[in-house]
Amino acid sequence: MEITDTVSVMRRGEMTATVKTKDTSPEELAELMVGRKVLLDVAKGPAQLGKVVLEVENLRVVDEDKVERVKGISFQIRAGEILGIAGVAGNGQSELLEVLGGFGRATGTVRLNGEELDLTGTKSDGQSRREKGIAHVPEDRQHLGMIMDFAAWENVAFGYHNDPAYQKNSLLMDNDAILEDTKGKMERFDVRPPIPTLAAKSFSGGNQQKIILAREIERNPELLLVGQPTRGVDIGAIEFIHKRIVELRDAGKAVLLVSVELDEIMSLSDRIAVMFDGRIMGERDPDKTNERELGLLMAGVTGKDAA
Amino acid sequence: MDYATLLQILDSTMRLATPLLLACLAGLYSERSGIFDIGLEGKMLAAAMCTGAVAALTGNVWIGLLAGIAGSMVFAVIHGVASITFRGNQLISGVALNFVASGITVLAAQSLFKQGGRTPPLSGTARFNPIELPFAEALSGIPILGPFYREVLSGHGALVYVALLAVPVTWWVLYRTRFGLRLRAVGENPASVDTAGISVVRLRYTAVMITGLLCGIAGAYMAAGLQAGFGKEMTAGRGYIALAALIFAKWRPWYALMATLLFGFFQALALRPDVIKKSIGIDVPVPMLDALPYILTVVVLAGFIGRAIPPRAGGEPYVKER
Amino acid sequence: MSMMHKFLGAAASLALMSGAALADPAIIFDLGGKFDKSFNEAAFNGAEKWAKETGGTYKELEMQSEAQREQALRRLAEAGANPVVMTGFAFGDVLNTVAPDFPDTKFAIIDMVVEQPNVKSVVFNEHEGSYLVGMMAAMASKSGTVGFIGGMDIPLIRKFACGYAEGVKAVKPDATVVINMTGTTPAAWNDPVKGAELAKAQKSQGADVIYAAAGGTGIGVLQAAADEGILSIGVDSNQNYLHPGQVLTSMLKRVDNAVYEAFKEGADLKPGINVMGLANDGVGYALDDNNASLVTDDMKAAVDAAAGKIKAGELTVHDYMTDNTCPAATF
Amino acid sequence: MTKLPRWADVVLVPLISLLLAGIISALVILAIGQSPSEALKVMVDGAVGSPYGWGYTLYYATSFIFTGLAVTVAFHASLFNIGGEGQAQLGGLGVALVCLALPWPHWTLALPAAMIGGALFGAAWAAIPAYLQAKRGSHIVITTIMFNYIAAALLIYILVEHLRPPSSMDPASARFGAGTDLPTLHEIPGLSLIFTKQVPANVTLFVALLACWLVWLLLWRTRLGYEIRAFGKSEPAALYAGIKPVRVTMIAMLISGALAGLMSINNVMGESGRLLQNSSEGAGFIGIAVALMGRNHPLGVFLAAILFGFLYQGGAELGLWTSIPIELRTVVQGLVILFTGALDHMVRMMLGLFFRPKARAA
Repeated sequence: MEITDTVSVMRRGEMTATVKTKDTSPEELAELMVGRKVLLDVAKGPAQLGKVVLEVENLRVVDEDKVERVKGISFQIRAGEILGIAGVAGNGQSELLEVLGGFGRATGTVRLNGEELDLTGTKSDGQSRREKGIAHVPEDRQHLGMIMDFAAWENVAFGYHNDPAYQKNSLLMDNDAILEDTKGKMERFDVRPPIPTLAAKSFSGGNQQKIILAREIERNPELLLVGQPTRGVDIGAIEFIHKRIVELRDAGKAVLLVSVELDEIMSLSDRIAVMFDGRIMGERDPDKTNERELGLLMAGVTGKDAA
Repeated sequence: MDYATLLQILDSTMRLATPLLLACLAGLYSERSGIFDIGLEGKMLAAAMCTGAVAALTGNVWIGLLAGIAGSMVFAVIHGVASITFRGNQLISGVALNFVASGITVLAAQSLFKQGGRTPPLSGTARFNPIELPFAEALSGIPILGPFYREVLSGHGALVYVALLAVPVTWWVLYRTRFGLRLRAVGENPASVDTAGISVVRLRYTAVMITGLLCGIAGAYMAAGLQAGFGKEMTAGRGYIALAALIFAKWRPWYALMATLLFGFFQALALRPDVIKKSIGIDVPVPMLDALPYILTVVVLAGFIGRAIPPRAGGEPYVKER
Repeated sequence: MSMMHKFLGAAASLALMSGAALADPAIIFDLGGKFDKSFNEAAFNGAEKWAKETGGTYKELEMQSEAQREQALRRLAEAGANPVVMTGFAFGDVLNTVAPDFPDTKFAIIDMVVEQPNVKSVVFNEHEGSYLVGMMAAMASKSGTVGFIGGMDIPLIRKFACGYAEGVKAVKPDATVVINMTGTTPAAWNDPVKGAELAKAQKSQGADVIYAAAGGTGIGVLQAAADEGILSIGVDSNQNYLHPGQVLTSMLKRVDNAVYEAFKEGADLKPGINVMGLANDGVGYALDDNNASLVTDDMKAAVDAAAGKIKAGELTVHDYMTDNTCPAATF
Repeated sequence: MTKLPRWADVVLVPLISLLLAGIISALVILAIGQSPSEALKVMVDGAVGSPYGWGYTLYYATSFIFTGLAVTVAFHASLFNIGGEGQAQLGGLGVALVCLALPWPHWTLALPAAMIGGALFGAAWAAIPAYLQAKRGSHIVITTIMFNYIAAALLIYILVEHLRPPSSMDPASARFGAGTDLPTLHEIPGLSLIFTKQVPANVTLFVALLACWLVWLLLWRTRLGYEIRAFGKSEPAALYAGIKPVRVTMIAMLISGALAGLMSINNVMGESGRLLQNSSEGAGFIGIAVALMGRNHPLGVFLAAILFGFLYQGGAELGLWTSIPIELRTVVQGLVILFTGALDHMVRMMLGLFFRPKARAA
């Protein structure tokens, strides 16, 4: 916006509008891009809290280089609640998400609906987590969340390729079933272009993310782990993705949201935990805090220090 | 085993270890710069053919040596183009060039000399003749060391000493020069070298060319030192043994000397099953001795005797971040 | 159908061979190749001699690997070559299965007996020739130690070694014969590096005359012996010229004659076993300008006398392959 | 990297690579003073000009299908198995042991048993490099190279010391019983009308075709194949999806080794009828060229194997009827590997020059 004189907006493969930069505003551009007025704030009602879904106690993660990344954290998430983890990138949020999602080793206790999860053994993998009802939208979708050379339909089965619905018999997979399923998911999540056989790398970032979200959310998981849901995603998709996450929470599921976008954390979360240097510095109610306070926590300054 | 027999076997060891040592050091430069090179075998073979052919035609072994180096260099450059410029798969490129070398050397030698893919036998000035080191006779009176000096160290072709000299030179280049520092860095973390404003491409090409040079000397020694002429597939897997030695040596020059001497010793020992039988009383099958370098390398690779960690960026083409 | 096919096949072959008429003889050289300066080269020389004398042409093929033998044989027979001559015992097994498939083609195999109605087997009394060069080695040796370097460790090569050792002991009963084999696979026929190293090892054990019966490997033996300033003995072909004045003699195995004869007989090749020994000039020792200075009159007289006795049946040299034992040497 | 239409990537890139290899080979032939067109004519006549030629071309192709598939399966798991040669030789040992173990009454019984023997031995020879790669991170390329040499030494030892019949001089096993003779194409009803004479191509060809189909099913229709491909594309992503790297590495290499080992029913059982030294004759290495040329797809592998069968039989004919050494085929093989495997970016860039203007115009 600072360097252009005119801005053209493309939507669904067509040039839809061209405006003078000085005559427009970000809001107007956003509106032009998605074709309707963007909700600047996420519309969500008050949380209907249920039982405790996820309990984490004294979780510690040591990485391959023997550096302790997560230094003994504890928290809970209830059904119908979005817990947002705020923090500057590299303070242990990624490791937390990955360990809960089933890769990497950790010590401590993690319980899902009261049942303890394996953090070190053979059941500590993505497959076992999914079987237990934990869905995971990873932070780095191009690197972890999908196989870029695989077609969209193959990515829809990614991680769920053992699902009985995707099998023809005990030997062969039912590719037609997956294709059919993908078509539905693409429609419901408004993936463009809605071509299941297109390679993942041919989709835009936002549409890639929608494919992943469709895959994970439509499983109706007990707990959704979601990292950087809207990083590198176009503005129309952001709104859509946020809406879907809130819908899941309203359906009585627990959501653990990790994001470095403070705006996103503030508007989506029911509760915010701030991580710094592998520890949780504090929890805040999004309605009763502000960016300054969170920013200080993210820098490792607790309320007491500030005072 | 009596001392005379041991000396004879060690004397063989020196000769048999020389091409291994040269090829091993050759591989060291390339792999330290982050370019895997399975093609040592092919480069040696090409060099052996060029040396054999040119030495036979000119009667001058030194011109033959230059031709051998040139032949090896051609293959080194193709490997460089494939793996550096076009960022191709270095392993596949190496494998491919070995096949090309294996075939084309026979074609060339056959069309030049029509002797079934051999070059004519070399003699006189067309070969590397033994050099007597000074005082070899005078010192031979000294017990143990005297005969060792005369029998084992003295009396080899010039390239044996070139190979031995290449070890400290390589060590010095690698650890005491700026080029060596950069070379090691580019094999570990090319991005940091690039950030420092040094051309990754040029460094890697330089390394690959040094590899070509050393493989050229190794091949020339095969054709005009160890043997008297080029014969089909005459390197007989020595390029791969050198590769094994390189892993065994954990990509270090002095270790490379020891590894190649060890493997050369196995080769020398494999020639004398009678000696083995006499000294340890067991009839060790010769194939077992032939396979020993490979078995040992697998053991090292498996991490049972120390860990062999290759240069971190090895095998990865460097793509400049934009 | 068969007739028809044969006709078509013949037409195709004609078109293909561009000039080479059918029923040309063919020769297949064993691993090591026709320029091994030894066994195969002797066969090659025989073929060339025939070609020069008759102005005829022949097909030739060099083996590249063990597994190709059958294809090579079949291809030549299929193309109409007749007779097909092959050098080396290793063809024996394959020939046994191929010969019955081509009853109209004649085959000749050297160094092996194959009992088929269309196969001529040529074997040599190498032990007799080796005995003669063994005598010469013993007489030329100053140290009383002589060496033998064989190619592949098989009974055939032990036959060479045994005859050689007997010849040595006949002259010097207390002489030492150092025996080494290059390997256990056909690669042993073509490993000059190993040959050279073995020769150097034998020299360090005191040997000053070394007999190489090792095909292409022998080139390395002769080279190393010349480098080290000791004498060597060549095999099969006359190898005296390789290092004039440094090759004592060569044990001639007239493979060239065998090939020449087979080619000359052509399609009328007589099947059966043909044993070539001293008596019918199948084996012998080489004497020419290159080694004239090395072979003394005494040597020549002694060897010729022994040869006469063997021919006359007064002296029998032990053949290792008859009972797999050797009175004069241990393996 | 230049982006090409899919068909260009699948069809044109290998064809251009082949063309480049052909041009360079032609130059080589010219350089040694021979005529490339004459050479090609001899190759075509010798390899596909008669049922006899086809008999050999298909025989070689059969072997190359197996080794090509072996390399393909490993490639999909991002493992470069250079050990096909050693695995094929060990497979040969397995086949030979099975064939020699019992007086087999009929080939229909001997074949399945020999297939199991060959596959098991081939897989076993791949197992150690696979384990070292999966568990200890030893580079599979280096370990499989080492295992090729160890296999050669082991086989020489076993042939010379144990399998060689007492009276025999060559390092080869005894001949297998008549009950293990596989029918050649000449003996198969229907085909015998075409192949009127003994040819080495045998029923193994049909096993190879079946293997193509099974490998295709495995890779694109089973969960295991899905996991292999996903793992090969991205190890971290595979981990995210709960795919176990050790398991996939092991299984992919075991299948690869088994396929390479299976090749031996063609040459050891079908052709020579005994185990020879170096029975695989480099087919394990040709598998690399075949897999690269065939774009790692069983159909492509099949076509590339026929092509290399042609090259091998044609090359043998060259060695027979012209003064061009048989080694020419090694050169072509190397060049094909070089262009399809290492210089494919260059080939793509060349092709990209043709495709870019069109794309811009559209």
